[in-house]
Amino acid sequence: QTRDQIRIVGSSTVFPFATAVAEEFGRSGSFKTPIVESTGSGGGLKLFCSGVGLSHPDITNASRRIKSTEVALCAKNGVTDVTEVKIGFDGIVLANAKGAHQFKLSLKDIYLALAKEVPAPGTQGGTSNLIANPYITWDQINAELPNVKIKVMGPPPTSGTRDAFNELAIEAGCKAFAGNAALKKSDKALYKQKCRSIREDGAYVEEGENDNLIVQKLQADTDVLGVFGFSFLDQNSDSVQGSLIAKKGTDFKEPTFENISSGAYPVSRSLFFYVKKKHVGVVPGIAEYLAAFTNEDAWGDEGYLTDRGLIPLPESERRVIAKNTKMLVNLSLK
Amino acid sequence: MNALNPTEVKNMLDLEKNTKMTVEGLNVFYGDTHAVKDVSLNLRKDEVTALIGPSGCGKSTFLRCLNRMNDTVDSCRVEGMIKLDGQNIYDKNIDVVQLRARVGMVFQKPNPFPKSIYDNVAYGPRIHGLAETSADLDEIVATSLEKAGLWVEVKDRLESSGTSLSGGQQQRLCIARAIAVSPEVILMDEPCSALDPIATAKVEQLIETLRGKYAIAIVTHSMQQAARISQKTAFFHMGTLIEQGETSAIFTAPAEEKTRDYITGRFG
Amino acid sequence: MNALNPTEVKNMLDLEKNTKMTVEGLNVFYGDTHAVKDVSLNLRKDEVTALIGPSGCGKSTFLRCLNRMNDTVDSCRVEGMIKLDGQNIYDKNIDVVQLRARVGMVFQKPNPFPKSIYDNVAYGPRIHGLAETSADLDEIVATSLEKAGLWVEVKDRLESSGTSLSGGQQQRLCIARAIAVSPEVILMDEPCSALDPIATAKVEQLIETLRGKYAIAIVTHSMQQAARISQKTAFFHMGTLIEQGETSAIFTAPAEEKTRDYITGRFG
Amino acid sequence: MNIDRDLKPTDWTDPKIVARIKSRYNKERRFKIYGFSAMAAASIFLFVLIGTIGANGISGLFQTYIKLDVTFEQSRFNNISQSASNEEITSAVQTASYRTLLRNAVYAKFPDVKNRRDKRRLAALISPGARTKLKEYVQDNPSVIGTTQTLWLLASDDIDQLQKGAIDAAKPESDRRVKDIELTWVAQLEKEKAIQIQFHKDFFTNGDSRDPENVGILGAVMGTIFTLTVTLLLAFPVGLFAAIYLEEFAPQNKFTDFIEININNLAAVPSIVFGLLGLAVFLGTFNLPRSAPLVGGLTLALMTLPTIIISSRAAIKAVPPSIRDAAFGLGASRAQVVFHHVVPLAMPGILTGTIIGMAQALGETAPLLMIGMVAFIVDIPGSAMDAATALPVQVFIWANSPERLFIEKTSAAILILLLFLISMNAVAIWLRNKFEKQW
Amino acid sequence: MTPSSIFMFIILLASIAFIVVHQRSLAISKNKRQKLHSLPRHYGYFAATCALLPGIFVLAIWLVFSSSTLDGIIINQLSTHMTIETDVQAQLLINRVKMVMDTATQLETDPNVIAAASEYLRLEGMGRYATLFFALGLGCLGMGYAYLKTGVEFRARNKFEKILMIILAFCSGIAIFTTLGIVLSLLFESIRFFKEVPLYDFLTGLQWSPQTALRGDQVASSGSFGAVPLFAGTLMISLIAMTVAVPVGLLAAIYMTQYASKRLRKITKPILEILAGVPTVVYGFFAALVIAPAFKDFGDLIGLPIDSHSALAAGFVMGIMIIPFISSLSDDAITAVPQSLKDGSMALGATKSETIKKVIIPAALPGIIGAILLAVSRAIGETMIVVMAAGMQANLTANPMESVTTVTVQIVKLLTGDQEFDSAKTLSAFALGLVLFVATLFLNILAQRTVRKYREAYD
Ligand SMILES: Nc1ncnc2c1ncn2[C@@H]1O[C@H](COP(=O)(O)OP(=O)(O)OP(=O)(O)O)[C@@H](O)[C@H]1O
Ligand SMILES: Nc1ncnc2c1ncn2[C@@H]1O[C@H](COP(=O)(O)OP(=O)(O)OP(=O)(O)O)[C@@H](O)[C@H]1O
Ligand SMILES: [Mg+2]
Ligand SMILES: [Mg+2]
Repeated sequence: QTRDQIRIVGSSTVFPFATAVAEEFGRSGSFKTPIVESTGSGGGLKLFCSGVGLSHPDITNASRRIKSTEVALCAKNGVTDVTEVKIGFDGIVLANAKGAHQFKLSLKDIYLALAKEVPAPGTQGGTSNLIANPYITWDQINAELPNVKIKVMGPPPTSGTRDAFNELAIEAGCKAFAGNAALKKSDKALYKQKCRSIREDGAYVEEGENDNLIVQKLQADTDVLGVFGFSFLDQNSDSVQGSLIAKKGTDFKEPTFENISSGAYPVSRSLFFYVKKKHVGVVPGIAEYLAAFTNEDAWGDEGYLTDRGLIPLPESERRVIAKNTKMLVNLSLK
Repeated sequence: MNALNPTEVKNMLDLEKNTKMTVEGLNVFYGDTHAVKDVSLNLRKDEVTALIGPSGCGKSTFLRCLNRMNDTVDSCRVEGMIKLDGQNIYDKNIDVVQLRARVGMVFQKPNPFPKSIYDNVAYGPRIHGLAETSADLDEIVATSLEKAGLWVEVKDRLESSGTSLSGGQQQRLCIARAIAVSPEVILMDEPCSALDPIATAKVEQLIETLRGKYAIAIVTHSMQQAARISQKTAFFHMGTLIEQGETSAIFTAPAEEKTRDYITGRFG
Repeated sequence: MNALNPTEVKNMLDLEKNTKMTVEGLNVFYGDTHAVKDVSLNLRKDEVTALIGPSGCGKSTFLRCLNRMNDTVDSCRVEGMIKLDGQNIYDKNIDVVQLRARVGMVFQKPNPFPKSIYDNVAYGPRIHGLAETSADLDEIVATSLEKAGLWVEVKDRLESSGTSLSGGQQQRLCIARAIAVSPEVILMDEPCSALDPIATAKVEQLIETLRGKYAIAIVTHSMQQAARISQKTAFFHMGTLIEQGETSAIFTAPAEEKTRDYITGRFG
Repeated sequence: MNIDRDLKPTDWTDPKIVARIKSRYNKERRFKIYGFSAMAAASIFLFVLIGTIGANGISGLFQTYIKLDVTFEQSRFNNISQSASNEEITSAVQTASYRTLLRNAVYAKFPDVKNRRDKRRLAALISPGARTKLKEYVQDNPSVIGTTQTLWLLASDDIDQLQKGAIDAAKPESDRRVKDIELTWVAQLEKEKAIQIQFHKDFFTNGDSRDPENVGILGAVMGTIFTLTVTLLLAFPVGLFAAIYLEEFAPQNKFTDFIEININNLAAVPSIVFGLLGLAVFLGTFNLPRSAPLVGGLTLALMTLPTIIISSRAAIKAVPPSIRDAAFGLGASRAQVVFHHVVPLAMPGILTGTIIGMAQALGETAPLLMIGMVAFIVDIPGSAMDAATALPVQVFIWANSPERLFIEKTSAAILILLLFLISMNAVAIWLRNKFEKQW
Repeated sequence: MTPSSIFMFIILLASIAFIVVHQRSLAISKNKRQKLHSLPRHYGYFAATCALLPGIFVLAIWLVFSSSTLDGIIINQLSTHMTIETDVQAQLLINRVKMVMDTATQLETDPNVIAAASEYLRLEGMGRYATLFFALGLGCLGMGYAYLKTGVEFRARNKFEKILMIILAFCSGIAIFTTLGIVLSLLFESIRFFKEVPLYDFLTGLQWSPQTALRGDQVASSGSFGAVPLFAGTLMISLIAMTVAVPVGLLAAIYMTQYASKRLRKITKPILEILAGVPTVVYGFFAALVIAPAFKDFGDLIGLPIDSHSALAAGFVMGIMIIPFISSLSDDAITAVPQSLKDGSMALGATKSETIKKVIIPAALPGIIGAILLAVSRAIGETMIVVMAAGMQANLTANPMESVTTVTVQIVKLLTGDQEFDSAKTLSAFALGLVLFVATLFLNILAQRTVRKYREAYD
């Protein structure tokens, strides 16, 4: 079979942006509108890396950077020339229903609430001091928090949001304990395992990869916090509110467009997509799609993607990336 | 008008006393079909009345009016007067449930319920609350089966299903079932037409023993059967009652041409 | 052995010449039911043979063997010999299709196809390719309908549906349909039992006119009918051929007790 | 036969029995009421269902439009002149930025707005879908280049929801998606009669979109049509032939029994299992394209086959044996009996069964999810090999989208789906009634 | 020369074959004044079939094998100009070639590819003519065979009918292939799954959390595949559905068959039919939009914590969906009870409801039970309602007000998220599908047995 339509898979966080570009791209006329499926970042990369050829997708979206292991997987399957396109930022928010208590959390609080193992109370962590997470309500962690059962709905491991959340929130909170920080130097693998594992005793509920569902469920159950991308908060600002998060101490920042863009909000990440170079020129329109995505009209400060909640890159960075994208510069992980 | 002589009067009174049901000017319609036309007929307590006639002449329809089974047919409309012990059964304040208990019916195809033999017979008494204790009920069941001449054959297997019996036994079971609510009249619509000759003979014998205790009306296609078991015969043709009278008279010297043609097999 | 005298020989040859079908030692089984037991019977070209007997005695089964209609019943097994003009019809290289065209059949319930009258009659000639031109076909249809005594009644409405006719007309249409493929034998299974007396009379009349042209076998429940229309009668009982012979003989002086009982209405 | 015992005659005037009869009649009445309520309940469910969906769906067929003066500046169209060649015009029309045109039009309407953020809000009053319309408009009338035209343009979903009353302007600003400043704009537009809810016929001609106000059902309808065509072309002849074989020709043996058991079981196998079959066989083994109506049609054909076979067999069985006897009696072969008489007479029943099976396939979603017919697909499919969704899948996709307006769109899609279904069922019922008493 | 025009040619040849042989048989019957065994047109049909089948066969072979063969040839030729190392490269090249062929795209610059495209077109054209040649050639042979065979003795009708019969039999065999396909496709993947997760753990484990890590460096839940919570959830929702559907459906059927006037039946029957025809995705939407919130609000009102995705709401709506199913099957079972039984009861003086309760229902019971079993199997397999209205989270609970998940929900969830064909996560969907298939199979067989029993009782 021949294929004259671009196929895109990947992150549900990038899905709204990718579909918006795809629609615009189709609107502009000369090519068919790409088909976009939402499979999660991990699943998308897995599909993407499974080979070159028409039965494999051309582009995968990711809400985190591709990992070295994934690059290796790609290489193993012959997917060697891949171009990375960073498209903007997304904040990861912890949100609950509007009208309920608005949380103010430090990363440490988040770590203590959700990690599989936490330092025993009064200790600074480290392998010997880690115990299975004993906390049941928020006020056990921090007296200022309400006496509400810890229940957080979040994405499953296939999701990039989950990866980023583990890294940016849990691990960062974990590092705040001296013992854990020491562990990083002594046994990196063990550190990673301890500092990135999320509890499995029911306090953290995996909620599929469709972030929309979480929003709906938060409205139904006001005690629950949800973990999802900023764009969903932005879309649903009338029904859910983001918790304020501090990197350290009480420097609480609200997840807003400005705070994320400026980097003040601690849990934010970059969004990407990856293109299979070997497909460019084979499947018609890929180069044009890339151009459409990296157009100021789309991802610029006033581009239509910002209406959908994408937080744009600084202009200078955009210029570089657009150029690199046009030249299909190979991905290099550094 | 002449004065009546005493014997005549006695006869008439006797007749009056023994008449169980009287039908006067009965007309039945199914929608536009006029199925029974202006029929008048009496059923006597001490006699078996046979209804004969070619297919579709209205015998079954007539019979089903006598216990208002035709009420269950939507399109059916009944006009005329039917009296049971002098009371019009189509009267508004007549209770159909009670009427049907008093006027039992046996159908062409044996139709035992798919329950045990015991439950088949006990069904009527139970719904009408005729037995106070279960011993009473046992008694009723036993007596009914005995009257229907089935007791000996089934007394050891009262629990087995009614449908496991042979056709003839099933028909007698249906008769027992009708008897169990102590009816006063029993209507039978071709009760033997689905039976083999031996079973037929048994049922005919049973009808003979029941005669006198119940007013019995029986529809039959077999002239021979009518001749064997009935005292009165009524001949229907196309909804009309052509002729009625003593069975012996009808079969030997019918008054009507049609009747003669029919019983000699000229048509039908 | 005595020498035969010339008249006897001539009679025998005559008999031989006029015999259309011979049945010898026919046994039919439906699964385990032995429906026809060791029956031997001849059908003659110039006669109507009536088959009588109580319900379920195997008349229809016997009849349906004569044109192998029983082939369509999966469970049916036929043993014995049936010859048409001396050829065994159950032979392997006999073409059933052709056989059935030669041995036509008319059924109990009139069963015209839900097509026009013309198409009903024309169906057989069409599938057998009997007409080269449409004028030929018209001719065949007209002749068949005429032979069946229906032409006058339907000639102006050949296009209307066969099912729109009255029961009697339908049955005659079915006969016309059978005639249209110019069969040599016609089998009729209670052709009048669904008809009213007037229609019955017409069909009987038709059979009378067909006699001599076709070998005819007719099953009937009505002894009167058998007496009226047949020259030979065969009496079946429980699968066995009890008695056969001249109709007049059977009805006046039956040789068998069973036959007598049956025709006098003692059973059945 | 001896009858020494006698039953005691029933005394029907006994008060106990009289009371009993009364209570029996009461029970009778109650039972009848239960039955009636059950039926009423079923009917009420249907009315609530159709009522809710209908109320939402009808309003989904209407959208808010805003009247704007759009200036088609020559400079935005490569400065082409009136005398430009057709190709030049086409390429200019193709490449022009309608986004800017629209923006300028809104900015011109509210010249007081200066703040960057507010200007973005302002631009967002108009749906991105309006751009397509504008482009088509210029394509059809190239003469408008260089002029200013007053046009009704599709408003964004938030404005639409506000106009339809789904967004409550009385709520505090932070709790609603439409901000105060937008309310004042809308108020101004209303004063000028420049905002209006109109029938949205694009809903019937567009494909899917990210913008709920801009979505259309045509892509899904075409997908459904292609899918069902494949299904019908496959399931009807195969089902009919199988039914004919089983009912008329098959010998009674273990193998036939096995086929029969198979068919009966397949009729009740959950549809999602057919989806798994399609996934494994058509996509996995035969490497057919993902998301293609061809695969959907094949999968649904396997799913509806048992329905069609079973109802066709019933229809064939219902042809009276007398007809068969008549034809056999005339010397027709079995095939002739079947194809000349039985099948034509059974045809209404067979068609009824087929329609019912197709209606089932029309409403089926789960197997299609398994074979990738759930994706964002904008283009209207042009053949059974193009990626497509189907009506019920579109319903599922929209039902899971967060924007409020999607509820209306989902309902509208459901209405269309139900319309298809009810008309198919109506045809089936009509067929059945028309041919019910033929013999 | 497209495949469809080749097909048209084959059809044309078949028509010619029909005409020629038909004429010949007519001639024979005229000349010899002898009756042919079959009608002339039967010889025609036979000839047409003889001409058609080989042609179709050749065309099918071409359709199946042409593209891989041609691709190979082109790649071979191209490899003289450029280095093609892997199959993948080859495949991509072919796509480029075909893009040039199909759309004459200006984007392609490589002259080799453009040349290859025209070569491809040429070869394809040749191939198609060859196909046509062989198809028609074999068709002619077939026709010739039929022509020579035509004669008084030849039983064309029987032969033709035999071919027809084989086609019919093949069609009914498709049911078997389908079942086989289902079983195989489920079984293979399931076996692979059970290599990773022991069957026993799968069937008895109490913990379901299939989200395993996809890569080595990922830290995720450990992944556990105990399906009991799914079975429990499925059963609970089915049970709730049956609690709604059985009484309502049964009573409605009783009312419709025994009490309703003809006019009322005329109104209500279509209502039930529409209810039966409403797609389940619509019920799901209805459940999520109306019923679930209503239940939750009601719970809030009386102080009961009802989850927004409670088993109750999903089960209730599923119950509505099943009502018409139960009522129509019960309707059949009830009307199958012979009138004579009803008459028997009525004639004894029973009221209508007594007759129904004591005679009709017991007599129809096997049929009704069969209907209920079928309905249960339907409830178990129902997907869209639960996907939209029930929970996603495996939750082992007996409280219908909480959210539970079902087997079908998990299948959809596992297969519409990630698509990879080797992780236990994806494979578990097939194992669940297998369980579903076996369970419904069992229920169906049981149901059919019961139904058959009561059919036998009255036939
Ligand atoms: N339920 C009905 N609806 C309409 N017409 C009916 C119904 N039952 C009987 N009839 C018609 O009423 C007439 C008398 O029928 P009935 O059953 O009383 O005849 P019958 O003498 O019992 O005949 P058979 O000997 O065949 O039982 C017939 O014309 C019949 O068609
Ligand atoms: N298709 C069949 N399958 C099994 N048994 C059959 C079949 N047809 C008839 N029989 C049985 O064969 C026996 C003879 O039946 P047949 O129909 O020949 O009787 P009949 O004399 O024509 O009766 P009737 O006068 O009622 O038509 C009966 O016991 C019948 O039950
Ligand atoms: Mg009668
Ligand atoms: Mg018979």
